[in-house]
Amino acid sequence: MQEQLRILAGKMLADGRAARVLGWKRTDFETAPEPSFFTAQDDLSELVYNKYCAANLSGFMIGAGKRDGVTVVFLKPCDTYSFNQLVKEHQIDRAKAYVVGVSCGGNAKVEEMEDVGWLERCLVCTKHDHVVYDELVLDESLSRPEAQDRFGGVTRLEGLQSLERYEFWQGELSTCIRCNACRNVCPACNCKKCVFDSAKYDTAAKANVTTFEEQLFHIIRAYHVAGRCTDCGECARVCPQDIKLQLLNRKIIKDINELYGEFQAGQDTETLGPLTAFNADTDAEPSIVHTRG
Amino acid sequence: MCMPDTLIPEVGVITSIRDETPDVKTFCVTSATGGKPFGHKPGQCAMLSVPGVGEAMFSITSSPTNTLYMEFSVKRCGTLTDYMHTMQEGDGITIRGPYGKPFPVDDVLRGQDLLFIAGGIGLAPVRSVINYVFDKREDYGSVDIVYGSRSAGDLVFRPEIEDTWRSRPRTNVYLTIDRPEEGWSGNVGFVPAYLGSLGLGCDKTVIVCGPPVMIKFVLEELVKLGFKKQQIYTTLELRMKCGIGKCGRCNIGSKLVCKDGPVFRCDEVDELPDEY
Amino acid sequence: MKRVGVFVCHCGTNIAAAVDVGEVVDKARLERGVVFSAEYPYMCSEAGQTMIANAVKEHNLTGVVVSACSPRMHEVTFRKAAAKIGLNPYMLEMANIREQCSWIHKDKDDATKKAVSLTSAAVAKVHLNTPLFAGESPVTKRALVIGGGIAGISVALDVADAGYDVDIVESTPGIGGRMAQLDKTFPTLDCSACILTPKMVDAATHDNITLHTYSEVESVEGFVGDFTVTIRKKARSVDMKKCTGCGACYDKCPAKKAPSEFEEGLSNRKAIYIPFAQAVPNVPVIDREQCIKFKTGKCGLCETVCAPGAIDFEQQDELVTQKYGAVIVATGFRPIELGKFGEYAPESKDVLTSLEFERITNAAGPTKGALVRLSDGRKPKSITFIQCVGSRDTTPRGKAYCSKICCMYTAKHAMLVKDKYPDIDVNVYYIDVRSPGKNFDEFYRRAAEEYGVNYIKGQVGKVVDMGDHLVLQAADMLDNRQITARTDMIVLATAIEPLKSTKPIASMLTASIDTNGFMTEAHPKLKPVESPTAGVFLAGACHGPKDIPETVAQAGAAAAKVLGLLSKSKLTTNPCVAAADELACNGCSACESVCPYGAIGYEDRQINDHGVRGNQRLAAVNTALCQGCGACAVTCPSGAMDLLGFSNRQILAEVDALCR
Amino acid sequence: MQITGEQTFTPLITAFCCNWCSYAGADLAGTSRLAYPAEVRIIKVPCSCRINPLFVLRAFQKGADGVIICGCHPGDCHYIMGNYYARRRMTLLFSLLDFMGIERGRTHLEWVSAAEGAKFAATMSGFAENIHKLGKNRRLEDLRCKSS
Amino acid sequence: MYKVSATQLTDVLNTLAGTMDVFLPIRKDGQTNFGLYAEGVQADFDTLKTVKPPKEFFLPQSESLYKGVVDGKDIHIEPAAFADRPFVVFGMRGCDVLGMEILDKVYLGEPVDRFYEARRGHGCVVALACGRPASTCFCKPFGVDASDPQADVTAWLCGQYLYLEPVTERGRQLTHKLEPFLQDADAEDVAEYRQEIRERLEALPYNNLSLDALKDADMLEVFNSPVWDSVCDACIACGTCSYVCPTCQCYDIKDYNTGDGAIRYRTWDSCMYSDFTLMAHGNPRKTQKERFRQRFMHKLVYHPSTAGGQLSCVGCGRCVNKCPSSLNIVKIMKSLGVS
Repeated sequence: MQEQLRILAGKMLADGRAARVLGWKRTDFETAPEPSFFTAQDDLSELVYNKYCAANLSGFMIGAGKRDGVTVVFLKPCDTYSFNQLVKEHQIDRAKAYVVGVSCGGNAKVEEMEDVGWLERCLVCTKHDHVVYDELVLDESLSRPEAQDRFGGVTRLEGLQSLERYEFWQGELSTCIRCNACRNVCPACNCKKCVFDSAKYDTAAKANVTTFEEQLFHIIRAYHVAGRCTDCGECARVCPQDIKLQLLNRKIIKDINELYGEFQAGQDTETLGPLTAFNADTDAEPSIVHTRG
Repeated sequence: MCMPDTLIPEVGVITSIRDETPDVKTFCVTSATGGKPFGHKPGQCAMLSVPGVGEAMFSITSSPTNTLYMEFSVKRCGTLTDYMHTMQEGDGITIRGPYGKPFPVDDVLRGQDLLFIAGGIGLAPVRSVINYVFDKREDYGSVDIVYGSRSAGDLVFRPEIEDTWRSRPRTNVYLTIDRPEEGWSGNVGFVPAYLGSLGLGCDKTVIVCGPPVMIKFVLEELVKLGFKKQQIYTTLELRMKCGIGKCGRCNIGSKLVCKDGPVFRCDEVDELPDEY
Repeated sequence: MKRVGVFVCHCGTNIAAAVDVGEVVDKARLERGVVFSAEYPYMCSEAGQTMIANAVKEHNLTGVVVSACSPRMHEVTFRKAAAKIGLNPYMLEMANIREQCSWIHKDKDDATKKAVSLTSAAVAKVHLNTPLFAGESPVTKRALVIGGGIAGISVALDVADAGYDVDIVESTPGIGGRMAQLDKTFPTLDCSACILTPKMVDAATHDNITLHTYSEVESVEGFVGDFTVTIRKKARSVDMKKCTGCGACYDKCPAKKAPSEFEEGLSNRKAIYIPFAQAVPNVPVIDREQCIKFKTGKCGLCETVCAPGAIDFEQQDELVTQKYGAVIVATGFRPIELGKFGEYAPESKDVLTSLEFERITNAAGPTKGALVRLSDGRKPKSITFIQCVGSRDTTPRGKAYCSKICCMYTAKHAMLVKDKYPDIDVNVYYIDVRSPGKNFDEFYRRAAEEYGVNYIKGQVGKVVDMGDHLVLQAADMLDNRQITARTDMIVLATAIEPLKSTKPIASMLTASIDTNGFMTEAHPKLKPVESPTAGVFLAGACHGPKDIPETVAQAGAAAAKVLGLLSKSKLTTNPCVAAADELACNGCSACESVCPYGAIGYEDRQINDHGVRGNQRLAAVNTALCQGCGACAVTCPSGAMDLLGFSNRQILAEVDALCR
Repeated sequence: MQITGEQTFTPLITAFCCNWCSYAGADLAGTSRLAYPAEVRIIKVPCSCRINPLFVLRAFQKGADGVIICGCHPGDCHYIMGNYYARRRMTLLFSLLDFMGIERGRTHLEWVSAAEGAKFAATMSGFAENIHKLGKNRRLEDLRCKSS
Repeated sequence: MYKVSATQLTDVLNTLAGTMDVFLPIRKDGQTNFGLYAEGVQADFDTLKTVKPPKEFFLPQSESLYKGVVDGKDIHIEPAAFADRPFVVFGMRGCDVLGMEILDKVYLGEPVDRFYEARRGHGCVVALACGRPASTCFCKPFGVDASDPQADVTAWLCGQYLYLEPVTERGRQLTHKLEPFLQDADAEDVAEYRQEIRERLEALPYNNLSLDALKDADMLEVFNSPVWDSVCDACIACGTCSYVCPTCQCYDIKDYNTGDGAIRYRTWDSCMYSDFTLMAHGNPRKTQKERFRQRFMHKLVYHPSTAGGQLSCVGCGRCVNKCPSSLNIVKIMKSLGVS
């Protein structure tokens, strides 16, 4: 597949259909390829595609769309949802992207450059097909890890007592160093000026000065991407402290699915998100939070 | 007593406030018990702050020879300065300093003919030097002051310029504004062009301060007139937090504006990355 | 930082009795930026306002806080006062220390503490207030009246007489409404038709009034002064221009089995019909459900007999779109369904609702005015009236409110029966008799005392139809005994409720309805004929149970308000609108998708973000359309979209101050 | 503050009320002299859809023990649909807070119309009582605000 | 040199904890960070690198400077207290120790940062040799000997013993407290272990980077290099590299409004952030290229030019390990000619 991608990229650059190719570049470590723009055919020997190419390249297309010419971008199935969502939010100029859907057999979790198994997101992956592409490069031989219940973690936590949940999150969030990696890698966090960088609201503490700050940052971040988060799992992947951020996003997704009907952000570029829509007759009252299980 | 290295300021008090222009006010600050909070040299700065509002670096406008109080000329442009413009005489304000390297008034500049060039609020740091020089008039040569602003109303320290500076010995003051306006009989035009038309000799030491664009064109003009970069001093401004060279944000290349500046000789600046 | 003045009102003793006003004044002076604080017995008085004006001048105040009553009461008063002295009115905030403090908190310490806190929040907010400027919007000099009953007709005539165009939309084929169904009116017993019909004709012939009968409001857009309303004129199947009202069509129509709505289903009408003889307009309508031509394709008799050729089976619904400056809702009422009141045997032919009884006694009604039992045509020897059927009933099937008109129309009915048939035994079961209107109590006493109507305080528990008579069981609450009585006819004073169509109409108008489905007024005391939505007014029973004089009075009041509005050349718009910060907006369209008014659009603009220039898709608010709800501001994650007057920072500042 | 041996806990409650219904309902409660605890502090917003989750969290941060949101009944929104948005937003927010282990019942939403002064007072009293039972807000407090 | 039986390690820690705060690596949910030791806490000396560098004990991520209250016209300032409680950071690696040396140059250079100085004066560092250096490690080029890290005390966890070699007076005072547990030992006892470490280091990919290319680098030449145009393509402008870096020194000063005053505090900051140099009227570093360049220019050129050639990097490899986009300082050094 890697070879096919190189050939495809080479052709696109050679015949001028594309100004650049956004893919993953070889580095000193096989387990750590780097997202990179290729503009010269000669450099394409550095283009790699393997199970370590975990980075979701959709977010980089925001910037790429502002440059001249078409950018070829390689997207795994789950990445295409982010791409769609960004098109829907007018952040990506679809006309300036040539989307090459690539097969994915799951990405590896890497620690200290060692392959330590599968990324959590790949163990619960439900996004097997590309929802947007101009061309597909598929490898049917790739097999995915056996699927687990995507909401299992959320359900388990829901089953705990309130205080236990509180302590669980205190444990998780107290390690947060507010490096903003989760936010900056998130395709949905595409605000030009994040509310946590804005001097206007007393929210730009920069550090978790108190436990409240930790909670505030993660609650508001999860909330701001509610209904827009495709569950691409990048936040959890890049967190240097391995905080289980996916649980927050998935809790909201689970609530949305249960209360307002199944919804997958990025499935298409038209459907209104669950927080920008409502159903006057069937929507639950907030008290359901206190009365259900 | 203020401890600059702990970042903990001293509480001072604003003893008087003077309107300079529609968006510039000059604040006189003393320590809470009266008198200057600390000594300084011309060109040095201090951090002014109101708790809960913010803290920012301002050049000290008054001359060190003023032993009663310190003056800061503050232009409205952000949260703290907006706030300061609503403050009253008698209000508390915190102050720490002095920070930065001053103009070399006691060595290099001594005995020299001096040419001061300023634009807009850029006269604030220069005023400290000018008054220092006037107070030690015999130590220095001739003084030429070229000062320009957008309009007559935007010229700061106007009464002082007219009533005091113009009458000083061996001193020439040249004022200019960008656009003609009623009641203005002086020169109209940008500072660099005006400078070129004055026929000043290039044997002077120059202190130039103002908006970056103005500085850029003034430098070009000065070089055209035969000045060497080594003769020219200017001040640079970047975002600062600590004022003591630790917080790491006011660097230009390896130089820290808060510690190694704000006064730079222009040939030194040329050796620094163009990132200010 | 602003120079803030705080003015604390005693409101006589309304505030001062529960709040230590002096303490509030003293504490306010410690707040950031407060350079003046004072108290006064009545801040809203001329002298109080002058005090504010003087202080603003003397202390060079740039922000004012008035701690007094609810801003819903006097915010406008104080803001006007501020404007008069050259302060932008939006630099004034109120702290509600009366309704939300002194009136409800008994402990003076607690109330004082809360008043201090509320005042500090207002100070915190006012620091972040910015001058706001109202825009202007045009006023379309035309009013829309929804409902063609006596309320709608009265409003329309008043507005039209003042020289403005008025359209009446009536969902039934003719105007007149409930009043047309009535025989006599209380307490004067004059003939309902005699006083209504001339009004109906006036409305129909008025140069400034356009009737849209058999029509419904399809959609409403816009806002006060500039509503755009689409009206669906349902296909009448009769050309209104050609029809001469000769009546040949309905005379000949062979489909006779449709229950007459006007007669409350007590008699039938044809498939082509006019609702009643004096109908305005006197143009029939074909009930397509009942018409043989529409059902089978055969017949067409009416078409054959119609000399002017007015019958038009092909006619389609027509949509008319028109702009209006004001809308009056006058949709009226209906009796509630009695399905859940089985104990009264409502299915019995001899158990009538009052409205049905009204038709029975009417000379033009189904019995031609003969008072007979509908089951067997016999004249009743005894009639029993049961009050409060569904009214003042707090169970889920009933209505908690008093339907207000029943006591009087029952007295009227009883009196009329007694007057015409003194031999008929008339009993009224009541809980209370409520007769507080002009000449009302006299009227009721005449019924009881002069006419010998037997008033029994008690509730009827059960009615059984025995075939040739009815039996009822009741409790006499005065004598404290059970009654089992035989009667020939029962008339139920059925509770009234707003029409089902009131709710969708209210939604379209963004006006609100109360828990009972009645339209809500903007203020129960001071704005009883305005809805909370600017430009929407209320008349008649859609707003609550009302009798005719009250309805006409409200209609007149509504008309006066409408005229006040239409006489303006321009309206000032709400300046508390949304605004986007171009440096933070990334053009994601989230705000656009939640805006109820379509007030947000997008444009590509070049921006300069601290020296970085670039083109950016940016949200742009149409301030004429924006109503200031703030939905957009919350949906915007970066806070780029904000609401002037209720900005994120202002509300956060209030939160901070209140939680101190 | 005087600290006595037996200090009773008085909860601080922030109530966000929409201008058209709930704030008017609160006024009506006042006009009708229907008492509710003085610790309820009302902030007027144009519509329940104006309430940003940040406001709710900020209230807790600065010392509130409970936050209640009131708006027009569904279908009655002055802005046609604002309360429908609010309903979804607050449902998800409350649920997320619950998921984070913040005690259920510290947050509440109630639809109160302009005519429901009695309901307003009863709602506030009931909510205050619940918060009283829950005790001081510890899980969403910011220690910096407790320094004195 | 002394040795303590590994079985007595808990007693050693408890003894220390009796007189001072003990910070040591603690593993939680798969990640290890330095944390406060208390009885029952399991130390994790196996994990090589903590996520957060131990610099936080001398330069906390966030630190109150003072509380300021505006009271009418008056302002009251209550300065925060300087650290006055002794503590030990137990188990710092050689690279992190060098990181402290670099921070010392900044924070103890004139004018001295008093908060830092107070912490430094009360803190003792026990450095632990790296038994299993990782493939991302490259401390040797910076002069670190991971087998013999120099701090107040050097420690080796080797076989059944913890070996302790006090280096400074403060280190000797610390070991003195542990006397009851100490047995004498000889440098020879750890020689083999050190040799093993050195051999492991030799096998690492970055162990023999040559930094010659950066020596006497011309500031303007490097600054204006075309390399910067594209190396930052993948940078997402987060602060991970800065926050996990043992030498990153930058901080921001902010106010927090408590309701009855403002707490002025300082927090770690990152030059990768767009608001780092933002001023009301503009930003000298307008795009990520300039911000990215600043970070590496500072580490590789600016700092060395004021610190006698010492680079502001210690080769800990945390950024190599943690960068979400697989960028790191080695990549930058290589693109600037390091081989």
